[in-house]
Amino acid sequence: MAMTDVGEAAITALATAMAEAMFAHAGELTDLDQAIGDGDHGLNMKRGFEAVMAELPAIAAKPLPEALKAAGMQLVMKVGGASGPLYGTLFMTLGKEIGPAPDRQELAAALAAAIAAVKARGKSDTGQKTMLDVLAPVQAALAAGASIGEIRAVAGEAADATVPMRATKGRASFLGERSIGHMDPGARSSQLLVEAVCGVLGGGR
Amino acid sequence: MAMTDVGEAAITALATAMAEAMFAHAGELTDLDQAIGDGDHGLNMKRGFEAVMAELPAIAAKPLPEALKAAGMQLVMKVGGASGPLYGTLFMTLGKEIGPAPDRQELAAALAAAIAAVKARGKSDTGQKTMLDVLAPVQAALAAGASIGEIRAVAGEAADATVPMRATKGRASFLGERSIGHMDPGARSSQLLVEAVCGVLGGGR
Amino acid sequence: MKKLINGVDTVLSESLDGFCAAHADIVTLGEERKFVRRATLTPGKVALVSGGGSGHEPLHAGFVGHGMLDAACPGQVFTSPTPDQMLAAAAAVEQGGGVLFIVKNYEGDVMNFEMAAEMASGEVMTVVTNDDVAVENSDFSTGRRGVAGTLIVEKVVGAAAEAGADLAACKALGDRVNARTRSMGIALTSCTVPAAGKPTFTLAEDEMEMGVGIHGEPGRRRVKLMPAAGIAAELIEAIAGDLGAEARGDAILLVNGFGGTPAMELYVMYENARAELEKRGVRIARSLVGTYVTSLEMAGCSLTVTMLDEEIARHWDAPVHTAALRWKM
Amino acid sequence: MKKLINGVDTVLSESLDGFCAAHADIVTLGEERKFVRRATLTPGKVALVSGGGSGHEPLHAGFVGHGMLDAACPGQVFTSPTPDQMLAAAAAVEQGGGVLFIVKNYEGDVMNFEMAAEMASGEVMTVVTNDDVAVENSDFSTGRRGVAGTLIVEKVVGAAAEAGADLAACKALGDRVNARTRSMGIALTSCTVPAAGKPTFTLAEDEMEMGVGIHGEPGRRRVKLMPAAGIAAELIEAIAGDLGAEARGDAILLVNGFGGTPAMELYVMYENARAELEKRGVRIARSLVGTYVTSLEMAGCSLTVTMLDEEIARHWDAPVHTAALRWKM
Ligand SMILES: Nc1ncnc2c1ncn2[C@@H]1O[C@H](COP(=O)(O)OP(=O)(O)O)[C@@H](O)[C@H]1O
Ligand SMILES: Nc1ncnc2c1ncn2[C@@H]1O[C@H](COP(=O)(O)OP(=O)(O)O)[C@@H](O)[C@H]1O
Ligand SMILES: [Mg+2]
Ligand SMILES: [Mg+2]
Ligand SMILES: [Mg+2]
Ligand SMILES: [Mg+2]
Repeated sequence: MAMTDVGEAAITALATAMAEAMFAHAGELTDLDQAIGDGDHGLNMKRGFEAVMAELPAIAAKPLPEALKAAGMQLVMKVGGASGPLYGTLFMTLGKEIGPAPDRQELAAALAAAIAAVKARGKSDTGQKTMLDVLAPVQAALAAGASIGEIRAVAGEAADATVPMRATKGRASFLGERSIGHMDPGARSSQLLVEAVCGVLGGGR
Repeated sequence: MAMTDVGEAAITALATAMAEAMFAHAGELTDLDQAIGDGDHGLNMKRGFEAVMAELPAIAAKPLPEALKAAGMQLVMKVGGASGPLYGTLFMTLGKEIGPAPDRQELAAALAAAIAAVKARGKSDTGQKTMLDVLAPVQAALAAGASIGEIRAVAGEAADATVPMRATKGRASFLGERSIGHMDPGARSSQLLVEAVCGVLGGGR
Repeated sequence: MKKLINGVDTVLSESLDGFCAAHADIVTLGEERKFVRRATLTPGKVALVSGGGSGHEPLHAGFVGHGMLDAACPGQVFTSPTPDQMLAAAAAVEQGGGVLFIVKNYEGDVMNFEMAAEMASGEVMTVVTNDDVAVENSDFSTGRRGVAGTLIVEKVVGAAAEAGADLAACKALGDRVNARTRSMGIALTSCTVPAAGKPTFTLAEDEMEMGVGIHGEPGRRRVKLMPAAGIAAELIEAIAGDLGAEARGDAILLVNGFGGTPAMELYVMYENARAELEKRGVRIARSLVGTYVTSLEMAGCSLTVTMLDEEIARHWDAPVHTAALRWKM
Repeated sequence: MKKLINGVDTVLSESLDGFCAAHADIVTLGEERKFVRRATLTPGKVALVSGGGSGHEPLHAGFVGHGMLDAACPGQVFTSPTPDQMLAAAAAVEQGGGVLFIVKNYEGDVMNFEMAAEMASGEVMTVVTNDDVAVENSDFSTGRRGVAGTLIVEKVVGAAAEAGADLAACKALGDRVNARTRSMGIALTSCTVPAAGKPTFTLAEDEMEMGVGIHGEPGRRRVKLMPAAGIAAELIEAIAGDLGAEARGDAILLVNGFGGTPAMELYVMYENARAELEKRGVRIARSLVGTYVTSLEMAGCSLTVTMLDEEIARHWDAPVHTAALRWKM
């Protein structure tokens, strides 16, 4: 992981990879959200990352912390729904907590703070069948020194692990028992974002 | 045909036969009306003859002219739509023009007058794909001395003959060319009523 | 058939009971549910009586009240009411000024109201509305159908009657408003008559009916589903084309939903129709967008244009207090 | 998907343009279509700002105007609007009396309004509506959803603000009305989010969704289609059961169509709901029947009951002049 400043090229590559993951999987995320939510998660994420991409030159020109805050603000202001404030808070807090050249430990600490901010915003915790159920294990793996391949695997398993969960936050919670048996859309989008980042950092899939 | 007074039993038999024909064919008439009208002709005729049947003891107790007028008034007041005033006018005029013990000639003359009244009410004439295209040939056959079997055949052919016609009156006229290829529902109900009368007068089918 | 009803035989009576209970401050239900009348009548005023088949709600009962109708006669679904209803309604609301029947141009309605007018004891005049330009060859048919423009006739004549116009003046005004009004509609889906239990027609997933009637009658032709702009262009072309040289100056634009189309789409249609009309030099001086003259749960809409003059605009703006149209009171 | 639109990307903007053009006497469209605001503001008055995902029209923009909201922020279809919209709306309509946000209880809406409230410069308070009793185990979920009862909160608080109530009083009244309000609905068919292009859910020809949400969210359970009386009984049982001992005395009954259900059926439901309530000693003192809080073109309806007191009744009766609700002015 980067020990020198994360520069324009890296920020561009990371943002582009995340955006492309959201664009490519918008239909799948919407399908997941149709099963246990209101069927807009893919559209929401697509709209948010379109906004990020539209501002990408300006964002990527900033130092990493400012770039993360700017991207987070785009998500807050453009996504709407539950995921907008949550992903926006995640990226904005990352930006607040991180330095321009984070090492693994700094990144893990910043992600922990960002996850805490998401929990505060969402009045939620892990185990409720949300994006947190992917973000938290990914942070733990990162903090524990896992390899990129291992982190990717953790994200995938964590998303799969939301399938048997019963939702107690988000729209899916209205379903009660009927939320069981479906993957949480926000968990899936978190997994996809983590994979995109891993792909850039690890060089390819 | 009757040369003595048409009495209670005959009126009851005639009215019942007509009503049963309408009840039995309500679905078919509605289907025909769905194709080129608004899909209510069967329901309308059923409702009208239900009203006639509800009043049948009172109606059948009257002399034939009064019974016809009363039945016609029931149709006017209960059927609604286009067919209510038209069939109502038909029966009320028959009642006005006929004596208590009509012979064939008197019946033919009364039917001619009733058809003329329908034309006046409907601002219509034969050849426009309506009930008139059955009533008029039946009247002609009656006037020409046709047998009951012949009259029944004329009614059937006349109803069939409305299939290739283009409607210029009634809701079907809104279809223009597209009204071609379907039997007119009012022509069919007229045929059924004629058949019902023939059935009673001729004794069975 | 999926409907919120208890049965096909009671849908109409329960709906009327509910309507009159929900709007008891405005309307009263007549005996045997033959008509819906104003709760309060105005002595001397011309009495406006309309009616028609049910299934077009809020038309007509929703327009009974101050500034519009005095009574409405609900027929069975899509079937003209009967003369006994009109006679009872006229007797109940006639206040010495005579009775004006407002009748949509369908043979059933026209003949039934005609028979009632012949049997009525007092003075009766009739306005027949026929605003639907979908019927092109009206020489070869029973003429144009009366559709959503009827609401505009009822509103304008209602205001005139309220202002003291006499029977002949109301009749003349009604005919004049009708003559300045044109409508045309499209359907995306069929309606289902409760007693029939199945859809009146079927459209493929990519088809629409151009020029549909408010009973689900077929229109000019069945076409592929078009974007809103294309639909608005064709409807306005038909309407403005038929108005001819009269299509200049101020107009009312009514975008009317047929029952199954939500407001979001109606406003999209409004926006596209407005653009079309303004291109042609028609200024939208008054607008009404909503679900007013329906065809049960049919999805689709109609556009109606009424060319205004000072008198029509004044009566349109006058206070009205009915279940479905209310302003300034 | 059959809709009267030009495309899924323009449906919202065209609909808003049409809405604001058709009701230009009442509303003005904010820059970048971030909000719809009253054309005329009242200095010193508490500013009421609501909003939410689009697809529920006329809620909320249809309730902007004298006696109700000052501004409404339309989100994408079924997606909460974003904080920049609420900030822009609040800035545009704040008149020195502070801003009250009226928010339906969905996490998305709540969080986005919350972020806006944190970022806003002036004084902001928030009323969160949560009238949907379909959500039974609210401990295990994000709580009850805000549905059609929101319109009653907006109307009552709107009248109080118009009458000069201050921000804290408006907030307290809003919470109180919400606490006295319960709703529950059913769906006969699904809605289709334009951008999704296909129905949100599917119901068999003989099924309905009991307790459906206004985004087509599943409800308590999927059941066989019932007669209107049975539906009314179950909905009123849920509502009155939840109100408990409060379900005595005068109430508002709102029968709300979800978009695809025609007035005829809504009045049948009204009639059946009224009977159920009166059996339980609730008197229907005020009624509203119509299509007010929708779920695009979904067929179905909800029942809402608000228990009245003198203050709520007085504000309910006060004049209102919005696109979708208008009386006494
Ligand atoms: N309170 C919460 N805390 C954490 N995550 C949440 C919360 N509420 C919702 N989510 C996440 O957001 C996702 C839904 O996002 P989205 O569909 O865009 O918003 P909405 O539910 O408003 O339509 C859920 O799948 C879940 O992962
Ligand atoms: N002007 C007319 N003259 C004669 N018959 C007519 C006329 N208009 C309609 N009809 C007949 O009435 C039938 C339709 O009756 P019905 O469906 O009960 O009434 P509606 O058309 O009002 O729904 C038509 O099939 C036709 O035979
Ligand atoms: Mg969602
Ligand atoms: Mg018919
Ligand atoms: Mg009919
Ligand atoms: Mg959403």
